[in-house]
Amino acid sequence: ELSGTLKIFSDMSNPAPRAVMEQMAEEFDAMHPDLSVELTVIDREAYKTQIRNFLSANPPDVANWYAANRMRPYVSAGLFEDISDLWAEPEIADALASTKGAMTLDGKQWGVPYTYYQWGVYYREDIYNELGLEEPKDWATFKSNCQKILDSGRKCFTIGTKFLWTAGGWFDYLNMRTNGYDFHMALTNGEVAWTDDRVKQTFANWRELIDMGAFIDNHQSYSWQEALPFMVKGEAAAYLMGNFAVAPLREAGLGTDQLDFYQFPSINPDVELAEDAPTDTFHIPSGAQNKEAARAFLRFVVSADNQTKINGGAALGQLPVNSGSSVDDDEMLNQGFEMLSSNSPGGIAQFFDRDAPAEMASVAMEGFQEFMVFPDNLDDILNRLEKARERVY
Amino acid sequence: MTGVTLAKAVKKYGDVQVIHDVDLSIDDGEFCVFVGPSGCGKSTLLRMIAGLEETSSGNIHIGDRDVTRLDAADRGVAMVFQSYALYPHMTVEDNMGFGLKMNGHPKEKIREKVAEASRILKLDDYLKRKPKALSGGQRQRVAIGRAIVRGPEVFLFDEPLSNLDAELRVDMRVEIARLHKEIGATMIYVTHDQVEAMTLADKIVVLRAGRVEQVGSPMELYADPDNRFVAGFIGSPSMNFLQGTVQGDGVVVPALENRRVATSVALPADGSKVLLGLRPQHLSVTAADSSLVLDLRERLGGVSYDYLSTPTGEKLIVETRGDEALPEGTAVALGFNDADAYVFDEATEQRLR
Amino acid sequence: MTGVTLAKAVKKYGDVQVIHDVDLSIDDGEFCVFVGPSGCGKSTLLRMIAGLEETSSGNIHIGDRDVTRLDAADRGVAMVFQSYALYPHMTVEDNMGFGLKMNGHPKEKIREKVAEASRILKLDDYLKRKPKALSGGQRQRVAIGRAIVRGPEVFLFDEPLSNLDAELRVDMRVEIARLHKEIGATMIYVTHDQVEAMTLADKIVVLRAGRVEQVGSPMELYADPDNRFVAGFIGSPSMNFLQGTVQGDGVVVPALENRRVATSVALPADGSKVLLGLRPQHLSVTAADSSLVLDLRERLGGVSYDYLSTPTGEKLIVETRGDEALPEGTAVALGFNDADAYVFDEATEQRLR
Amino acid sequence: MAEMNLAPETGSSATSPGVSDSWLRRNRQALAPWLFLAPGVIFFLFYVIFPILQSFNLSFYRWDGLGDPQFIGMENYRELMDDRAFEVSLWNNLKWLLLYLLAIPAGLFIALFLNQTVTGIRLYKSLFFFPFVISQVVVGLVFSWFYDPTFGLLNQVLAWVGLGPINVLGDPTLVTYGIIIAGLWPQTAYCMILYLTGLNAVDPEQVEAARLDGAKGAKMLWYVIIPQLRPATFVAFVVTIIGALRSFDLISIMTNGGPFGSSRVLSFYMFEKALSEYGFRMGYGAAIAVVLFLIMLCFIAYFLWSMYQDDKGAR
Amino acid sequence: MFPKPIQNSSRAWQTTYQALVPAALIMWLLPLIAVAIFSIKPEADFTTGNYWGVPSSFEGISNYGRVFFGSDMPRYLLNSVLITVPTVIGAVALSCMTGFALGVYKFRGNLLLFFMFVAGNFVPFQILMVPVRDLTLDMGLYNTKTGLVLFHIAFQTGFCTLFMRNFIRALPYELIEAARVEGVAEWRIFWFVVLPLMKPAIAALSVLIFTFIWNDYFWAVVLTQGAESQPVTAGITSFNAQYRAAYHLMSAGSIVAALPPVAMFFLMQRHFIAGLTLGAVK
Ligand SMILES: Nc1ncnc2c1ncn2[C@@H]1O[C@H](COP(=O)(O)OP(=O)(O)OP(=O)(O)O)[C@@H](O)[C@H]1O
Ligand SMILES: Nc1ncnc2c1ncn2[C@@H]1O[C@H](COP(=O)(O)OP(=O)(O)OP(=O)(O)O)[C@@H](O)[C@H]1O
Ligand SMILES: [Mg+2]
Ligand SMILES: [Mg+2]
Repeated sequence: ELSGTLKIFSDMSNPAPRAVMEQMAEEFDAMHPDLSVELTVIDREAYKTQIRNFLSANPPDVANWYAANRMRPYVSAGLFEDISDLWAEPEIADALASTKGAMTLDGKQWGVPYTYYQWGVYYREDIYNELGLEEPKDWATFKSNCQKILDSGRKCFTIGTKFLWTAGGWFDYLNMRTNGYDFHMALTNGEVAWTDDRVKQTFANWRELIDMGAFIDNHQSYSWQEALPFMVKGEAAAYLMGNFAVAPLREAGLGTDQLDFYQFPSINPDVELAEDAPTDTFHIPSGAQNKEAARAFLRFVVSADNQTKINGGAALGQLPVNSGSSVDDDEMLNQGFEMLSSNSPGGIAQFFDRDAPAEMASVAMEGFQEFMVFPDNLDDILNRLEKARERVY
Repeated sequence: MTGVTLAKAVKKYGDVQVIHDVDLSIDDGEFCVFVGPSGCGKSTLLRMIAGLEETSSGNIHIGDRDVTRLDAADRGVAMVFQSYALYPHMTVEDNMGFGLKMNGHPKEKIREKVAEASRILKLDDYLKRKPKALSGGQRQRVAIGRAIVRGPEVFLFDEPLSNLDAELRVDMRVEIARLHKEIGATMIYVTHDQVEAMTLADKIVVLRAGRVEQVGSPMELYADPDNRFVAGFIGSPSMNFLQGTVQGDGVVVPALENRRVATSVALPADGSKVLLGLRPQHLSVTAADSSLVLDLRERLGGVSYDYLSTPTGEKLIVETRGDEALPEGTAVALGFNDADAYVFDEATEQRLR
Repeated sequence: MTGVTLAKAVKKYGDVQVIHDVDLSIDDGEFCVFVGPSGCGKSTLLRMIAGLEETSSGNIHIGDRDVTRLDAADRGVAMVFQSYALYPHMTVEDNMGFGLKMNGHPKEKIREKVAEASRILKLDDYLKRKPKALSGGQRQRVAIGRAIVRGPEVFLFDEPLSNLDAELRVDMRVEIARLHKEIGATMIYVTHDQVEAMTLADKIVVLRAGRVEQVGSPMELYADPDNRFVAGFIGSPSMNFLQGTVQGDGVVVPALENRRVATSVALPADGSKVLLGLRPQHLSVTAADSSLVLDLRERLGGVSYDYLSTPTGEKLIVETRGDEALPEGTAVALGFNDADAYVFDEATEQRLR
Repeated sequence: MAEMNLAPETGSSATSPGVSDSWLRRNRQALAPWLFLAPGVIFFLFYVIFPILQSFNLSFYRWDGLGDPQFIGMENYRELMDDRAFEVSLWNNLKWLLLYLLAIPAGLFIALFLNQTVTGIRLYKSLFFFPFVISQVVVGLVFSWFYDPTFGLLNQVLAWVGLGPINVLGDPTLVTYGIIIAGLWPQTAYCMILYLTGLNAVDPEQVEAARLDGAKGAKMLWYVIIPQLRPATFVAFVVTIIGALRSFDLISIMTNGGPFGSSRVLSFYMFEKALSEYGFRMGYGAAIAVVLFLIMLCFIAYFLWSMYQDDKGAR
Repeated sequence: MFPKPIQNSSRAWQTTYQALVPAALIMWLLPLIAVAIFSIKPEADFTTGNYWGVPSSFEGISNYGRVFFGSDMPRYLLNSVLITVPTVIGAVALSCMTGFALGVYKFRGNLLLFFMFVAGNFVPFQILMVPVRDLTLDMGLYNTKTGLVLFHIAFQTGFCTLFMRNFIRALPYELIEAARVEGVAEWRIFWFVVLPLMKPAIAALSVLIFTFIWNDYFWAVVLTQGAESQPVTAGITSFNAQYRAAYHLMSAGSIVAALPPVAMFFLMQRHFIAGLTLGAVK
């Protein structure tokens, strides 16, 4: 039986995830009477810088992080525990098979996922109805819809790029739709020059939207949350965002008949659709004190029941990673699940800043932001990115 | 016509009145000294004339002009401060020329005036220095130079020498006397130094608690004080005062073994209390069988001061010359000329004459 | 045996030597005063004795002990500073007892000693006050009290009265004289005040530029100065100096219309240049047809100073008494007794006797 | 009594001629300062001086903060030379340096305005000082709301006069100025207090002398008052320069360096490079810090030099 | 006095001045006043766009209530106190000693050491960031209040020493000499003579350091993480993350965070202002 304390550091600091995390900790604590669970929730942005410190200085037993390339610095520095043993256990191996790739580096597994979520366009159903618009399936409709929205005195898309990554989402989609998943991966892996014509094509498409005035003004001043009210107030009709945006939108008063979702439409019909579906994860730091309890906690987290519960609409409102659990009966989640499992033949990407190395991501996303404000600077921006690429990889 | 006249001048700070109805007229070219104990209002009065303090009521005229409500800059006065108040960031030259520059005089003119003042004050070698690099006496000269340059009708000095050491003070005193002779302007001078007052003044104004006690030439005040305060204030060492009682046309002094001092002044009724004033310079001591005792003899070379105590507990100072070696503690007799004694009413402290 | 002896004491600040080989011995119980112009090293010498400045070379003994390398704390001296240096956060009582307390004396003993000192200095009413609530004179007394309490062998005073006003200064001077008589300890006292030096000292040490010029009792120095510097420094107003030429057993003085002053001193060869020293007190003036001119008469009441100018451009001061009213600018004759004249070698400035 | 406290000392040195004891006694004056200094100096060396040297050293390495540092010589500096972001930061620092100095005249102006003795003026003075007391974090928040393009007070006011809207913090040409203005707010308050105390120390007799000399208003200010305020100006200058070079909190709170890095300054950029989400290039960050340090060194040297000049005059 | 005392000018200008001062003050503090008003507004005012109007209802109690009972704010405040107070005590204690040594004794290297403190104090502290963080990590003090306190003490000692040394220099040196002549040991001179006289400086410095440390954000971010040890400045940013766009709560939080130094400032105003110039100017 487990004993001692289990220290968990979590970045689930938004209200809903925080509640989920707290509840999980409590539950796990209750399941193991001799074990006391200590949970520290750290602001999500701050967590990203602080993880380095605590992993080496005072490692907890369990810590949140992200999948794919984002794990690499810690894996190569030996700060994450190899938990291939867990992945060898049948319950996990089978139930989590679909995410194993994202958790694997150097042939070993370094953590378990606990949730993932689709990205896509969340839109104001009532506005679409009012203007008589359909969910677009192709680029032309996408743009003509937008034009109509603009004509009605609204903006097509809200976005807040103060913290840069939201622009990365747009780039991911535009690039994957223009050049396909494989090209996108090659680009984030530094195998393609940023000055490549194909990249330029992506930006050309993006620019069409910018020139139309599709995005809200002053987006560079807002965080993603601060951009929400534009959609709530109906000043903007849609938001390309992860599913986590649904909760605050609903909280802000948008009802089911006001909020809907569609997959980002195809641009280049020759490439297969691919999606972003970032996976959030739990890891055991290699310096953890109570690794046994930590492993038990990870098992608990990914268990089918728990997955059902924490990803439910009342909780995270996202997709469970365990194939044995059921997706909450939620309009968005169902659509997302459906989209990811059947309509994403191209592949599933993590997200720009998880697929690309940190330094490249930061330079690139800054460039995206600049492009969205000053599209004319494109050549200059791309040259800069290319230079960074040459240095980073 | 640039004398200064004050008529019923009053100064109040809030409810506190520090200058009471001062009437005073200072003639053109006169050197007038204000003396009085600390806090009596000397500086205040001077600053009222300068325009640095508002006059609460009454009038101040300089020459024919009523300047009571005029700005300091427009009164045509110059002032030398105790702390010199030189501008530390300007050279001596700039310090002296500053007033002219502010009034828009041409550069050439300023240079000329400064050169002249610096010649008078022998400052030529220091014109390019900053005040910090000057000695006390030189700074004082610059302060005076600054006043001269503006060619004012009236000079005001507020204890200009009190920051200097004894030797320099003597030199500067002589310098100021010379200056007054040379430029002949009206000067008003505040000091609490006896010697300065006596040697410089044409006219001394003795102030006490914001009131004028007596006005007159130094020797007038010395020889003919109006009241005990002035008598005690002017002269050094101060006048000795002994209590006495009127008896006929004389005063009986218990401290001096009831010696009867004959006097020609108009005495009050027999038995009235009076004070007898005796200047130390008018007294002499001789060893004698007496109830007066020589406590201490301070010998300063040319002059000695004898401290005597009387049987009534009153103290006396006697100034003696020469080197007689009376040991301390001897009984002594006091000699003086009855005519040299001053008599004051004990109650009003007014001089009886 | 607690006199103070300095042997070849030297003080250097870096390369600058400010005290040159001072040999000095001060007897037990003696009151010794250091005088000299500003910057001559009086304070430095005193602080070397106190142990506040290191002695660069030479020795200092207090009684039999060589204290040259001892810490100030261990020398058994007490010092009274010009600024009093009272601890502002302690009461008068604590100020006086602080030294004893820090050296671990029992409370009872401290209280006793403080009570005695406060009795001597009449401070009983102020024991519970802080220094801020005292007048200047009282503060000075506390500073002295603090020195007394520790019962030191030697008292050092550095211009203790210079921050007081004239009147208080006189009182405190008398007080210090009384104190010295009462406790009889060795005292060394720095001042630049003539009067203090003359009245307090058993022995005066005249310093000049870090060297001892003359040591002696006040009247010795006044009457029998060794050189021109001491003669000019002691006595007020200072001695007048006139140039003269030796002629037989007399000195011919051009400034005085070639008057020949007979003298009994050993004069150098005929024609040598000498200086004739005349104290203002020994001179008198009378109106007469002469080439000396009375420039200015400063009348201070009892005494007047006459400023004369001679045909050679030398200046003279004459102290006169009485009220004769010679107008300024008159030609005057100078009267004095040949025997009162001092003679100095012009080159070495040494006195000729 | 003096004999009493002397006796044991001479006694002890006579009975036990312990060399160390008498050495200690003889040198206690010389030792005392070092004993008093020791704790402070050790702390300071340990936490400030050594780290500065370490930073210099680190700037020659490549290090991600996790593995082993790798020596690369001047590589970091070479990279700095053609790092656009570094260039932008440097220029922004220059803007900060220049414009931040406006706090000095502004502070002087307010100080002159408030240097009166009317009832309640003390309260006014301290309320004017208020912005300096509150955290820059709060100042940053307050000003970002003030500038907010949709509801900020600035745009409301501009709208009244028929201008705007402008998005100060979103416009790369305006953003730095916007933040500097936010920074000027507390800094002006600081300079104001310095000048108020300075004005207090102005010699009233000199002012009176100048009045007699006919100097009034602006002339008086220029020729007599400002020269006398030199010490206050000096301190204001030093603290303002240092404040300008250290500016971090405001940028971090208001724009996080954006939009697209146009409001970065060196101190922020080095934080970003060394410790932020996408950073962890410790060596590169250290190199930026070294550059910043060298710039600041000019001012430190100036400050020390003037202190040295002052000190030579004193005891 | 410059400018000319207002009492000596015309009545009209006096009245104007008396009206001008409060008006100017309101302009000057406008941003703060806005925040204060924000903090008592109901949330509805922000959704309806009533940002700058009169609050539609007074919600001060519930807003502040949520700050104090519905967030980590009290925890952060406590942390700030636990960080600030020991730092103030430590830095002042150390600098009293260093200031005494540098101000009183003449010895070789005196000025050099002093300049070391001064220069160190003016260094861009970012240059210390990486090494100090590593140092703190190595000592196992990362993310502890102790780690933050130790660093703050060390860094502030530079400033405090500058201040204290100058203050001690301005004390009459005769006091120390007088005590020496009286046979008082050096450390007793420090304790019984100098320290009591430094009270005003200590008071002034305490307030200054209190505000500096309380308002520190940079080091809080570098050396700590999470509610268990971060001070309120860092707390308020995470508070803002938690209540993003809930302006009424953010305002209330900001006000709460700003209050202690403001209170400290008002309590010790006189010392504070004296202190600002004393140490630096002379
Ligand atoms: N601003 C003021 N407010 C109130 N009272 C004042 C003010 N200035 C001076 N006084 C009072 O006015 C009186 C006269 O002061 P003043 O400075 O003129 O004296 P003084 O004769 O020059 O003295 P001293 O010889 O010490 O310079 C004093 O009692 C002083 O307390
Ligand atoms: N710390 C020092 N460094 C260099 N020179 C010094 C120092 N202290 C004093 N002096 C010099 O030593 C000389 C003697 O100074 P001291 O203070 O003893 O003079 P003093 O006779 O006491 O003068 P005063 O009458 O002005 O007090 C002066 O020329 C002074 O400049
Ligand atoms: Mg006066
Ligand atoms: Mg001296």
